[in-house]
Amino acid sequence: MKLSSALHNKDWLKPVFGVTIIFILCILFSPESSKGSIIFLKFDNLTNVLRQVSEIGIISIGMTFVIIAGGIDLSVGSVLALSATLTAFGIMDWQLGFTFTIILALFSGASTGFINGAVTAFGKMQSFIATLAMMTAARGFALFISDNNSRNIGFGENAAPDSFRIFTDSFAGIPLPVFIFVAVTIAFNILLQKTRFGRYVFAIGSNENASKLAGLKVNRIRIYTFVVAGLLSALAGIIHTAQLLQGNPNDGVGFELDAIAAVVIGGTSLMGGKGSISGTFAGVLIIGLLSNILGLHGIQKDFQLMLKGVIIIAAVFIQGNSMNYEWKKLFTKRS
Amino acid sequence: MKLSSALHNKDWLKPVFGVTIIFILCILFSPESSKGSIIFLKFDNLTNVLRQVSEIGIISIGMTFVIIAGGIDLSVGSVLALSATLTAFGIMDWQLGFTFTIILALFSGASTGFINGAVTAFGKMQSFIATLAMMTAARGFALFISDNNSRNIGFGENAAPDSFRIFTDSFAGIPLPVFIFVAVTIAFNILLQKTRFGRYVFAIGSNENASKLAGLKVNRIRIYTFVVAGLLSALAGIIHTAQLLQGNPNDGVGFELDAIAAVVIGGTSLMGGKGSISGTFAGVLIIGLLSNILGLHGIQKDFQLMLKGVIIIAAVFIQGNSMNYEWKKLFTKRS
Amino acid sequence: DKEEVKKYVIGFSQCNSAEPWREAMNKEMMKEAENYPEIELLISDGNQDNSKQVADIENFLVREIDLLIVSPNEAQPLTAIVEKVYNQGIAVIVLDRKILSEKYTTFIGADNVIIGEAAGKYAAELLNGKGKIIEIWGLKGSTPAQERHDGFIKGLAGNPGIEIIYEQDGAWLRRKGREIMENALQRFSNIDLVYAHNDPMAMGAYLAAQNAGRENEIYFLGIDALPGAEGGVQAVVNNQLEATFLYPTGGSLAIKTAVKILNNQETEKNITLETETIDSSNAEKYL
Amino acid sequence: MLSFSEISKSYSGNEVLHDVSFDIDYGEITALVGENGAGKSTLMKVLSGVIKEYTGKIIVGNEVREFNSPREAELAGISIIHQELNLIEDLTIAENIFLGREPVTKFGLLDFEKLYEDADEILRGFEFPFSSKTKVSDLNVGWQQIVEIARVFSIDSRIIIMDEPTSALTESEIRILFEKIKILKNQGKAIIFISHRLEEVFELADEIVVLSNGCFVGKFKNEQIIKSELISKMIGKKHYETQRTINDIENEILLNVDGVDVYNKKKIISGVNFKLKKGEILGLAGLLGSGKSEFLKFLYGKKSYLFTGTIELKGKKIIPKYPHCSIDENVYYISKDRKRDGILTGMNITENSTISVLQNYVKYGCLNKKMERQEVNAEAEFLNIKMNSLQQPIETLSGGNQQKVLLGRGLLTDPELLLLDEPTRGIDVGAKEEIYNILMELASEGISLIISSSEIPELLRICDRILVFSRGKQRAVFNTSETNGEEILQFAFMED
Ligand SMILES: Nc1ncnc2c1ncn2[C@@H]1O[C@H](COP(=O)(O)OP(=O)(O)OP(=O)(O)O)[C@@H](O)[C@H]1O
Ligand SMILES: Nc1ncnc2c1ncn2[C@@H]1O[C@H](COP(=O)(O)OP(=O)(O)OP(=O)(O)O)[C@@H](O)[C@H]1O
Ligand SMILES: [Mg+2]
Ligand SMILES: [Mg+2]
Repeated sequence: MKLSSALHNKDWLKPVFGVTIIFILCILFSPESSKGSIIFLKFDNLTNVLRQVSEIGIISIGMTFVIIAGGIDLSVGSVLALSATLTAFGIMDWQLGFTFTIILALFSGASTGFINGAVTAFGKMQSFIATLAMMTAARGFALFISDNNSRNIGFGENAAPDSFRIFTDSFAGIPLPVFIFVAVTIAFNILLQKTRFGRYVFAIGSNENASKLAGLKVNRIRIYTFVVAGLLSALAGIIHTAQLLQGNPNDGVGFELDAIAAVVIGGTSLMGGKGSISGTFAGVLIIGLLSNILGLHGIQKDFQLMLKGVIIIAAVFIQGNSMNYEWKKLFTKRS
Repeated sequence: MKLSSALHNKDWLKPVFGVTIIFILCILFSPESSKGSIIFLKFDNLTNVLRQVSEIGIISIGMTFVIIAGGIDLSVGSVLALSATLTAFGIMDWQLGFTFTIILALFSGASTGFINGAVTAFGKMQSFIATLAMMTAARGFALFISDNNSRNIGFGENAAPDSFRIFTDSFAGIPLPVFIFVAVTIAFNILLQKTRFGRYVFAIGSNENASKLAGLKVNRIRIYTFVVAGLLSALAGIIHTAQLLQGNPNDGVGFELDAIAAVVIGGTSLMGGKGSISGTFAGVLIIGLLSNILGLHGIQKDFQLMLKGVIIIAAVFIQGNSMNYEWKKLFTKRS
Repeated sequence: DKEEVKKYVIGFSQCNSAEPWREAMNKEMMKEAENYPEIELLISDGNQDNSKQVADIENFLVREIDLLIVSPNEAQPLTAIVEKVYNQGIAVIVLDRKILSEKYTTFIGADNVIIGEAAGKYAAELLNGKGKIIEIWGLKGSTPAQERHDGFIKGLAGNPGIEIIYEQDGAWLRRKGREIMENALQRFSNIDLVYAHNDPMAMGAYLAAQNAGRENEIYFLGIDALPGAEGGVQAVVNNQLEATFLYPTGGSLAIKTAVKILNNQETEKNITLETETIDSSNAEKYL
Repeated sequence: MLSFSEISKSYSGNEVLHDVSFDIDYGEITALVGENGAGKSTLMKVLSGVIKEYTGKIIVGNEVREFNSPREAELAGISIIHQELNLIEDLTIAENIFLGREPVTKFGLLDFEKLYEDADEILRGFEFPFSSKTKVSDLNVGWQQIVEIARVFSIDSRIIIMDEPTSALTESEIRILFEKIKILKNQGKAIIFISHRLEEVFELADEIVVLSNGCFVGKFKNEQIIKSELISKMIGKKHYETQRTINDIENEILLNVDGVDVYNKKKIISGVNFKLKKGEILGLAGLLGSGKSEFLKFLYGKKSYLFTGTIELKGKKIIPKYPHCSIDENVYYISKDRKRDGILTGMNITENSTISVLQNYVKYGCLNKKMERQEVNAEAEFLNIKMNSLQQPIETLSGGNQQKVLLGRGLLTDPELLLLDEPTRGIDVGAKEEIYNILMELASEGISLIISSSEIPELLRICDRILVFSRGKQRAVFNTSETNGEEILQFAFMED
């Protein structure tokens, strides 16, 4: 009974549990270095994993809000590309400087998010359609701005200010994007779990009708979820640019599926009303660890893909279902 | 009351209405040939549009079943690639002949569909995850079979039997794939609208719990929807191979989004329980006409994408919403 | 007025504008086309999808173009439609990748196998016949990736001391190049050379190595040698890539040839573009 | 004969059924009564194959049966109307009635003609005003309930379970239903009937089974037990009906509705005229579809309908547009359609209770969950909600307790005007009494209430005045003390 209710209330335990199992499996299946050490566990490798997932991770956090509220956002990849392009051009060509470039990029995310939300909420359109249109349009706009060119970032005279380097720097051996990802996770976890807004997000995803009758401004809340997703995609775009030292309007293709996958693997329901940031964090890590271990082995693409398919299913079972269905039963049997 | 019930029950009127408007707009905005004729209306252009949409159209029909039942199928593009690869290898390398090759390809679709359905239904997994895994795995399998190479189809000795040419032939100037698309649309419209299975698909998508309480075999019905989607994706794969004279394991990327978009533009709700084949047919045509008219104008990619975003929203308004929200109210008041 | 001046419509079916090399091809063409006020150039983007590209060409046919330039995504799938265009008496210039038929007017392109071979030979020389190589592939299953690989192997022939220890599909993307290299760096303490099927992936790999502080112990080879700040040539000048191998786009030549054809002048059936090895010795002049 | 033998069932360690054993005879109507959360629905779910995990035996005929799905139970001749509506909203009425049993033509296609004919035939018996081609989502709860009932009547079962079939119905439909039930009884079927309206129980049942706290209390012949005795068996204590002390209603007018007609493409409500004083309880009476619910929804701004006439709240003209605006004016509304308009599925009791008043718990930008829990706890105690913990998802509460949570949600907003649509729907006699007391207490604190109810006795008990609707028109307003049930019904049946 005690353990049962602990598991029931402390939902964050589940994802932690899932990731831990995957982590252990990664250790077991890790290749060994010539000196016999476990490559997977190298500090550098682990920070690599975190850094590699940081962009998709930040996007997934925003996506979690949209999905819990019962929507979906397909435009995140294009918004990332738009923000990345604006960042590169802002800092290199338009010489906006650090702060204004960042503001401009974030603003692009917020406004595309706002449009997504407004079309969905007021246009009474399925968010799939609204954001599909934005996915197309934002990419077009990025291509328009850049004249379909990627823009490299350089440092030095007439180039990016040195302050921009902060995005590529490491602290205590850990790259800044990792810190940003973790900070975003914590901050938005608080937003979702501890604030009115968070509660409202769950409510409108659970029962829009009832929420409206309970006095919630459903449209406004829905729009905010898309703004969150847009903002975070834009933030990921800034990091993307800094990481690759390039703003490319063609980047971020397919990110929407990766992000949705991370959210869903993390136990959030596409039907809305259920989900958690910690779950998404776990989902992101699971995908990252998976790519890493397959990559370390240098498995050929065909086998890699087949394995990945199987492992995704397995991971979801380990991380979510087993806890949801079997374990929970084990613990909640009366005794 | 008469008109009301006509509109209410004859849901096919809505999409016809929407497509007609889009069609008229295409005529209005069509470029003119040097001789002043309307290029869009040329017989060749219209059959082109139909042929171009036939593959995605057939896939979308299957996708409609899955979505109405409350699921989603991300694996359709990969299943198309797998079927295309099997078709090419079956007919060229393994010398299976026409019939067995087709059976093999369709079987691959049915079985991937079955696995999708079984994992979703019995594994109690969101179909997004189950089919995402299949999307990865089926592509891997296609690459594995083909050793990462596309396989060309030739005719003549030791190559494809002449009977296979039927897929590339035209009748009365209209290519066979168009006939197949239309036939599939009609047949599956009957399946959805006029059979018990069709009703059950709506029922489980609308309220799974109530369906279970009413004694429906929910799991089995759900699996069948995925089998339908898999089978039709495989059929599209066969046509794809015949059209391009090549089975390519890398083809069909992104088809899932196109298909889902067509279904949703056709008025089917991603929440399940609502939708129609005729709507999907309309959605497919709308997307096809849209690409065609933009393509005919040869607009630059960036503008094309931006325009497309705007037009998608507009199309959905014209085709679905106006009818759904305002018109319906006008007509369905009992009196 | 304008309508009068634009006598000819040229349709260019590009297979994928999202790649820098191909976008450079588009730009080159547009720039060249500006020199000829009598032509109107339409460019379509096939999105790396054979069916889409076939549709694009069908649209051109409906538009009644006077000449088709096509850079096929894959040979076989585009063959039938190109033949159809040709059979209607419309001249066809095939760019970069051949089709499986002789029914075209002119082919312009470089040879990926030869470029790969040049890279292989260059690598063998750099490594003095002994070393460990990481190969980052273009999209597996695509023809150029396969050819750049085959050529590279050919170029390495006779150097049993050279070993490709790790290869992964980078799908032509800078981001993937970086990720693959990061994994490789963890896995192998000894890497002598990275061969990437295009410059962006090579640059991605370089960034990864730089991040790990190992960029100086590894040679990076790319392919394409695009000019401009974003291109591989600049990266060679910056000492980031050891060398890159010119894969000319043929864009301006295609337009020039098209104009010739439209003016009923004779052209060669096959024009092979020469590749060029670009390293620190000659990079400056290609900028 | 059907026997329950030592049936036990528990959720999360909480036993909700405890060794329940009793028999039911064919050709008899057995009523099952008990407090909210007594386990009535749970027991019926066990019988109908919805719940598979339980201990004990179900014996049908002389055979021990175990049903793994509703379908198996149905094949064994057991069918059930669940307490909560379980219709497929996106299908038509006929499709719902025959779901799983659709007629097909010889080509294997659906025989729509027969489907709709058969359905219309069944519905005619219920004096149902819509065609069976109507989509269920276009019906209000009452009509949906009749569709559920019609569905079960179309199945030829030997054992028929009805879990609160009447809670959403008004007098005339209930009459029809009872006639039909009696016919079934005469056909030798066993009928299990659950209701909180004891008058109905006494009118209909041959046998009455009482459950209390998951335990079998006893089985009584109708003639052998009187109401007060039954109530004390149910709630384990003596039951008093407090009478409303028509109190000192203040003279201040809170709401003035003057000549209001409401349009939704056409006129749906007309001629509404009344003044509501502070601390007054106004009842709305009327038949199914008479417009009383619609009027409450309109007043609250659930949908922004066009209207003519004026509405003044606290002397200020208002145009009801959005619920959140109404809440700002201290008006709150609780729908009778719990599932569609009330509960937030997947969210727990606390979250469901406070959703409208979260601003009260904000501290440093975050929610103070401790404070939130404390207040909800107090509220839950006040309303006597039966639950395991505040963390319980609301959908796992018994129907009556869900209703109480929703009432609590409204009370937490400190309303001045409460609009309640069937506030005691599905609530047991004891709790009903509690709720009446609560409502009357609220009124005495100066809160005004408008209560729409299909139970006229209920209105007569607690209201100061009763307004009668029929066919969307206000027909009369009575002072409760000067009218009676017959008179109200007379106006409720009024035609144009
Ligand atoms: N899924 C569930 N999880 C946990 N507890 C449950 C669940 N379903 C029901 N319960 C509990 O079982 C008890 C009995 O509920 P049941 O629905 O049988 O009551 P009831 O007698 O039908 O009440 P009512 O008259 O209010 O409908 C209640 O305390 C309820 O909270
Ligand atoms: N969603 C809707 N669409 C169209 N008409 C509706 C809708 N809901 C209700 N109506 C109509 O509005 C009128 C009033 O219905 P209302 O629900 O107010 O009746 P009621 O008197 O409250 O009956 P009940 O006891 O069933 O609640 C009826 O004619 C009803 O059919
Ligand atoms: Mg109950
Ligand atoms: Mg009502």
